[in-house]
Amino acid sequence: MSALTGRFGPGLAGLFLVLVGFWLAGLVLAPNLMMIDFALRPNLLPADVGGPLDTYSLDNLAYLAGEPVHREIFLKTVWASALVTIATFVVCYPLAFWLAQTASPSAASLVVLALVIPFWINEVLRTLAWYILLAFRGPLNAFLMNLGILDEPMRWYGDGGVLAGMVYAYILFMLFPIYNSIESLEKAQIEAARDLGAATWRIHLRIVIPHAKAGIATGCVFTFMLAAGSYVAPALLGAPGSRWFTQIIYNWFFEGGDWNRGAAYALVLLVLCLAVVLITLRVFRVSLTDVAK
Amino acid sequence: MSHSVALERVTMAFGETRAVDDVSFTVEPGEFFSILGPSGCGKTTILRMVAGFLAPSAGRVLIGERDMAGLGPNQRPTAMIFQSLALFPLMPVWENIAFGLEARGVSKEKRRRRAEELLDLIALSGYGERKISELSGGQKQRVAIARALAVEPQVLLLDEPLSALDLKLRQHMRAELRTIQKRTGVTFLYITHDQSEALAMSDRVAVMSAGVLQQVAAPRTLYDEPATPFVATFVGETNAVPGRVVAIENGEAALDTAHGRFTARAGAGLAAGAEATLYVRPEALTLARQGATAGEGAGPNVLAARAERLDFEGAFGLLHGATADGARLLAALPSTTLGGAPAPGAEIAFSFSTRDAIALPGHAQARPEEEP
Amino acid sequence: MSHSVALERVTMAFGETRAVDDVSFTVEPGEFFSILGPSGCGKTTILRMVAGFLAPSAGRVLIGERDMAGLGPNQRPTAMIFQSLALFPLMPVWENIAFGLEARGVSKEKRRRRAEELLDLIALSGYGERKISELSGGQKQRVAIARALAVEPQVLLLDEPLSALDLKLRQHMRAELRTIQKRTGVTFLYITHDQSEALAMSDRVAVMSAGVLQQVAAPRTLYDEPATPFVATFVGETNAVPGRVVAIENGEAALDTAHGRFTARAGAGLAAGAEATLYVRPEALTLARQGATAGEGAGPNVLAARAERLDFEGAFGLLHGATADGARLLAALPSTTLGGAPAPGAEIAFSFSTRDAIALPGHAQARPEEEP
Amino acid sequence: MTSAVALPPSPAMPARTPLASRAAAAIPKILFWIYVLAFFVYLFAPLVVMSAAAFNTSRFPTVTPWLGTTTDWFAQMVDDAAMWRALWTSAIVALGVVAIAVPVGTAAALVLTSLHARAKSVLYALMVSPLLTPGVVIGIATLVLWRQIGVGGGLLLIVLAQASFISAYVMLMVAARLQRFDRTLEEAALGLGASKLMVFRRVLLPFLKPALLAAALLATLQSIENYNTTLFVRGFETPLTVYIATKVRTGLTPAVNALALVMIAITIAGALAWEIARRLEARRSAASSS
Amino acid sequence: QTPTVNIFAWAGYVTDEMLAKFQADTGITPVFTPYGTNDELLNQMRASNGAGFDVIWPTVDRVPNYVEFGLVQPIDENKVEWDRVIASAVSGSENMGAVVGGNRYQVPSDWGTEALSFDRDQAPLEYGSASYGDIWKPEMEGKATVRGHSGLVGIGLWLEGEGRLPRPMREAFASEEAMTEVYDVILAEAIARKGNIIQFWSNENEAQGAFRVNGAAIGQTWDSTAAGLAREGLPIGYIAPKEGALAWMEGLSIPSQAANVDEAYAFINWMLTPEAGAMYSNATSINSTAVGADALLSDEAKAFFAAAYPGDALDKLWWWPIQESWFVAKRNEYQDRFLSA
Ligand SMILES: Nc1ncnc2c1ncn2[C@@H]1O[C@H](COP(=O)(O)OP(=O)(O)OP(=O)(O)O)[C@@H](O)[C@H]1O
Ligand SMILES: Nc1ncnc2c1ncn2[C@@H]1O[C@H](COP(=O)(O)OP(=O)(O)OP(=O)(O)O)[C@@H](O)[C@H]1O
Ligand SMILES: NCCCCNCCCN
Ligand SMILES: [Mg+2]
Ligand SMILES: [Mg+2]
Repeated sequence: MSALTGRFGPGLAGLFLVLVGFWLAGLVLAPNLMMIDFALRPNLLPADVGGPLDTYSLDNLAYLAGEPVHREIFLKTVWASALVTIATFVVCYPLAFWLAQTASPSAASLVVLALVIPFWINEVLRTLAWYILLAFRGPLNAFLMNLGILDEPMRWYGDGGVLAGMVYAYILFMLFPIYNSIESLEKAQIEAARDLGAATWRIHLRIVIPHAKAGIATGCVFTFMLAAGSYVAPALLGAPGSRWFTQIIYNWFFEGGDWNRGAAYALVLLVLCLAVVLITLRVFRVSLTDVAK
Repeated sequence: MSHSVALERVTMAFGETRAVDDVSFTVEPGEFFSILGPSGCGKTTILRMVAGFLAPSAGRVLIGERDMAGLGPNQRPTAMIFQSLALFPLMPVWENIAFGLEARGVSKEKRRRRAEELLDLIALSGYGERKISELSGGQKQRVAIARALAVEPQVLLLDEPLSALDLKLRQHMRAELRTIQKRTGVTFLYITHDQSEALAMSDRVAVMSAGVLQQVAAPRTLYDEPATPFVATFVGETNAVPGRVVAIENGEAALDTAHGRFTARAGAGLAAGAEATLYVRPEALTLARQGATAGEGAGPNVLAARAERLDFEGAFGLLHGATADGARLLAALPSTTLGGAPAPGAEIAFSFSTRDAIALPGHAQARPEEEP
Repeated sequence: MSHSVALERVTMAFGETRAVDDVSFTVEPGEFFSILGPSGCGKTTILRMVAGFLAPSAGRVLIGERDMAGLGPNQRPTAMIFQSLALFPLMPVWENIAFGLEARGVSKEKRRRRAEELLDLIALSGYGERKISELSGGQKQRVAIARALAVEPQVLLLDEPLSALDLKLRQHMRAELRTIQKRTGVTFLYITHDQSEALAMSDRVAVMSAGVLQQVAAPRTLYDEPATPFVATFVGETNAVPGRVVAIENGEAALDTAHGRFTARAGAGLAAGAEATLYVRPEALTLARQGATAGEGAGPNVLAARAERLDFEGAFGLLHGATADGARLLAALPSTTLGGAPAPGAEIAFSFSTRDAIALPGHAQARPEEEP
Repeated sequence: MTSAVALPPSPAMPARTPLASRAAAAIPKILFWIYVLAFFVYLFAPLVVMSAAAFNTSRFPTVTPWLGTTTDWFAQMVDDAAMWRALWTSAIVALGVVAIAVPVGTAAALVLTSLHARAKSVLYALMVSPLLTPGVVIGIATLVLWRQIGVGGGLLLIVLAQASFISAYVMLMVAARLQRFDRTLEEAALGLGASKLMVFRRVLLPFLKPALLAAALLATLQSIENYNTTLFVRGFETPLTVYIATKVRTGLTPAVNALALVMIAITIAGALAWEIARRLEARRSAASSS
Repeated sequence: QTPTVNIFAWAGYVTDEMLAKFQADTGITPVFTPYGTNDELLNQMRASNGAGFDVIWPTVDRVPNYVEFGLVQPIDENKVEWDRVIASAVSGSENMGAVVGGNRYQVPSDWGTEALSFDRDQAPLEYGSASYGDIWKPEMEGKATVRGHSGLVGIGLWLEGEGRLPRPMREAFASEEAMTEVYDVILAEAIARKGNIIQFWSNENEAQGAFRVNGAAIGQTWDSTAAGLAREGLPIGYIAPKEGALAWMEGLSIPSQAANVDEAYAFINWMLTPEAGAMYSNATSINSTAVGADALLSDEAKAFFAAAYPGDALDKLWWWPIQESWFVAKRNEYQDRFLSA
């Protein structure tokens, strides 16, 4: 703190602290604490709130634990989000590498330009585009049938559709951190490895990926988190068999009307996300401060 | 195998720029061969063509008599040491050294053993497990050399490997590089823009300017018998006195200049009556008696000047002077003789012997522009 | 005002480290005063205490006789030039120069006028509207000086301002800095770890080692009469021969060493019978006739050795040799005398005069560790 | 030099002719360009289909079957007063978010840089946590908190909920730029007699300006694009994403596609303008420095 | 400042034509926001504490939920033109949820059904034999669409008809134990036959999408769904099953924190005019409760109505019982298991 006042003087330093305090206490901590409080109480009519029925318990969490279908969806959301993350990584890595190391500046800026276009229209519209494309009587089926690849239309909605739509939605969140970290890799490192006789795969495995680890971890953490928390894509592109945990949460709020239970479910999702993030970082030996650089 | 590396009329054009223009030279096996020239003259481009990172626009690169066209860097019997060293920071020292063997599928155990041998060679035994970041600048340098030697190249290519080091360490590493080269017998193709480096280390030096090869010769020859004005001014400090040739005789030329007539060794292409410039090194100037004027005095060549400033630099003092028409002169005087050095403003005269000066055709190019 | 800057028993401790340890010196008005020492010896720490960025743990800093305790950097009659220059990249040149005036509330018109004057001084008139990024290295340097001069400081503090420049430009800027200092008459407190820089520019030099002041003297004195072994080895190249004092007479000492008896000037603190080291500069060694041995020959001091390597460096050649017990020797021989230089392996002998050698108490410290 | 290890030849040290090895070297390149092609088909096919559907007379947005070409959907979009209201709402929200997130994120980055390692990593973790929190959770948590004190969903809550995580983006962007800030500039200014306020105003703030502008732009985009969080805190307000999502649920027509096409067109135009400006600037400064 | 009324209503219920007419008739500017499901409406109102809108359009059997949460205000009976409403709708709504604790909270405006939509070519149905069970026939694998929770009710009625329910379906709405008993049976059947479902719907748009782009051939949908598809020329028919079509009544209510209460009443009264009622019915194929609206119906709407409810279909309507909060919560749990299975 003294460093802060020393650098900016008491007036500015005070202003900064007030702003940060307002943000962290008012907008980050308080809502989450209140949500925890909410998650630990029963769903009551307004008349009963504060009454004898209004007691703290783990019932809402226990309900999730005891409901096999929800448990299953929860687990499925976890691994499916991991799958989305891996797929997004596979799709993005080669392009990120090319952009960062090989592309001429003008080609790179053109590609970056092309990349951002889908991302200036919002996530709902992006997903809607996939919804239209993948429809049973939609253009993708028509195209494949025209080519003779399919005899009758395929059902794309479901796990495949959700995967395609989510990977699409999160490309930039994966691409840019990886791009940034690969860009900081000195070209001579790659040339040195090649000069020493290394094949392309070995250069990536031994030189590029270890160097870009923090960027890759950042991309993966963001993608995982966004995938696990996504509502639009599974809602639009899912099928009866591919529900997402967020849909369950949404249902508690906007269909079942049990906000407390919804909050409890949201809490579980939050804990899950943070746990996955922290474990991933630990496993890959990346510190949180390296993330999101 | 009669030569190690040969360039045959090699040209490299990047769009309009000819970074390397019709260059030919050969490097003998086991030679320490340097390419010297100012920034942007095409040195790195040559090295990258030899290494296989670039394909020449015209001409051939041969290594051990074999045409290298179409072979990638991982298919050539060369190893490169980059200016930045390009050590792999995330691998311990020994894995760095053994990386080329790893790429060739050598077993871990053998790699480990070979790395130890090379660590021995570079006097870093016991450093195998260190991180690269835990090494000093000179140690890194040596690891880079070991890494390159591990793949047993016929030719080691070095792109200004010392330029990132500070002066003391740079001087130390010169000796070290030289020693390793002699010990291993590998051909070194060495790039630098630092003339004292090239002169101190090399068997032979190729001097380049703007993509064009100026001279290939042993260091002493470059210094004493520059073939072109560029070499004369680029290699070492020199004083240039423009004039006109009046006579050439027995390999000695007489020049008429604004400061009188001087004699010097005649360089190649000198013709009587043509414009020429006389070059004389600062250390070849000695202080003639004060107040002497041209023509007077003991030696044949005496140049009158006014003393301006004496910079004491330790081993020697640099005496800055100016001639009557304002041209600057520089004389290097051993510190032990500085006792009676002239005060600023004093009229002085420098003398030099004919054999210490050389005359080359044309008027001297200006040195790379000093600040406005 | 009898002095410009004075340090009185100043100590600066960072936790356990005493970065500056009980240092006192005074700087005269208008003096070009340098602080020289290896990296980490506390130079920057001293400068920052004078500038007001750090408060000493003990002792006083006075500027113009006035104790500076409790005054911030913006309240002291100093201006600092940083190693990185720290020009404001987003302001045009003239706003950079006038920034200190802006801070003092001077009107824009007056600022503009003053900036033009200073641009004149640094020979950059017409450059006022340029961006900083559009300047060359030497131009930036001069803008930094003008910016510091604009606030009319009593003392200009310079922290290795030339170290980021390349060799040629560095040498050019030395002269320029010196000229500006003489023209403005401002006291310069200059920091460098480059001894040739300190020797070439300064009126006086303070040599530091590990936070402790070693010697304050004029350049020539430092070189010829080092007060401590550290100064003898750090300033300039030198050869050290350890031995024991047998006699001191008329300011001359006789030492018995492994290579025979030598005479040298006696440094301060030398006592008969005590361990001492003889220091002699490479340029003070001359090649005695080949095959000569100690005691023999013309001069009183002759040192037998074996030639190892001759590094040709342009103006002079560095002859590396080794004594019988393996200690290395270095002699700098003018290039013009290199004709008959000894071949590697030849038995040779160096001679030196008593007045060119100095004996100091104790056995020489090793030079800042060469690479293991 | 003698070696203890007999070296096998480097992987491809063959006696191949130069021509053959050139051809072999081309294969990875071809594979790479196929990948690039596939990538961009993947990137643009949905957009192309979506845009095309805006011209199909079919009431449901699709391109198969093509029932006829029309521009009616654009007219419908222009006439859609609710959509324009939603756009306006989004704009107000974005403005509010920028007004909070940019100062807050900047202050956070500055506070972070003045802390010691340990406190720094704790605070940093807290600051990035909103980015690691699913959007729905942020929305829910905000709603739950404020309803407790009698404030229902609406503009205020949308702004606060969005600002809670968008501030973190701003913080990251400003911190990244701050890392490249040379602190000696501050010392230089102080040494020349400037006050701390003047140092901030004349040296640090101008340095941060590009990052602040970029952060404001990103904050605007993030705000306009946000759905998951907004959905819970919107109360009776309808920003554009919610409007579109509502349309998707309650009566999707190609008017939405028309809107998407307009947004894509604006994006492309904006991006091109940006790129052209960038190149002109680059050329200008290249010209002036040589 | 011009008077305004903020209307939060089912998507498609208020057309541009109606908005223009209302403004012309009353001088009040209407602002219309659509929603897709009853639950969306309820929870949106909960999230905003009952503020933001002046008129909402809940289904009558859900009105008690709004009252519990304090989201709607009692109707001031003096401000409503009761003679414009079909009397049987007013009295019938009393026991269906419109009146709670002696206060009326809703003015009935329309009624409709949820029954069988079918593709005339792929899955033709006839009145009398058509049953909720047709959706679950093996031939319909991968071709059916239902709404999660009402699909379960449909199965319940089908099983009840076949005597396979432990208690009558209607009792499931009365107590938790009864519900559990009945719904466990229903859910087991539903999950076993889930393979028939190609897509679940929860709102009008999704229901139409199931047929339009997703290849559904049969489904349990609202009347408005089939009507909308047929109006576009798709070969979709709508028919009441032999177990009885699920019938609901809806009406207009005023949120507790409505800002423009007078304008809200003006809108309610306007909706009850014959012209407005007819415009509404023509657009949705849902029946208006405005007196005289039927006389102004389009031929198309009349034809749809006749085809949907042949014979005794109107007598066999199965009216939704009141759905209390506990029921809604529990039903949601069953729906969730069904959707997620
Ligand atoms: N890939 C390239 N495309 C275009 N021009 C290039 C390329 N590489 C080098 N050049 C140009 O070719 C010329 C020679 O460059 P090169 O790198 O070989 O110089 P150098 O002698 O190594 O200089 P330095 O001492 O600065 O490293 C320069 O003018 C450079 O700008
Ligand atoms: N703020 C600080 N905290 C702790 N130690 C410090 C601090 N500043 C300097 N030191 C230590 O004090 C010693 C002197 O540092 P100083 O920067 O004065 O050296 P210097 O002579 O300027 O070196 P250089 O030539 O490398 O700039 C060093 O050991 C350094 O690590
Ligand atoms: N459970 C009752 C549903 C009432 C639905 N109204 C539907 C209108 C659809 N357009
Ligand atoms: Mg180069
Ligand atoms: Mg320093």
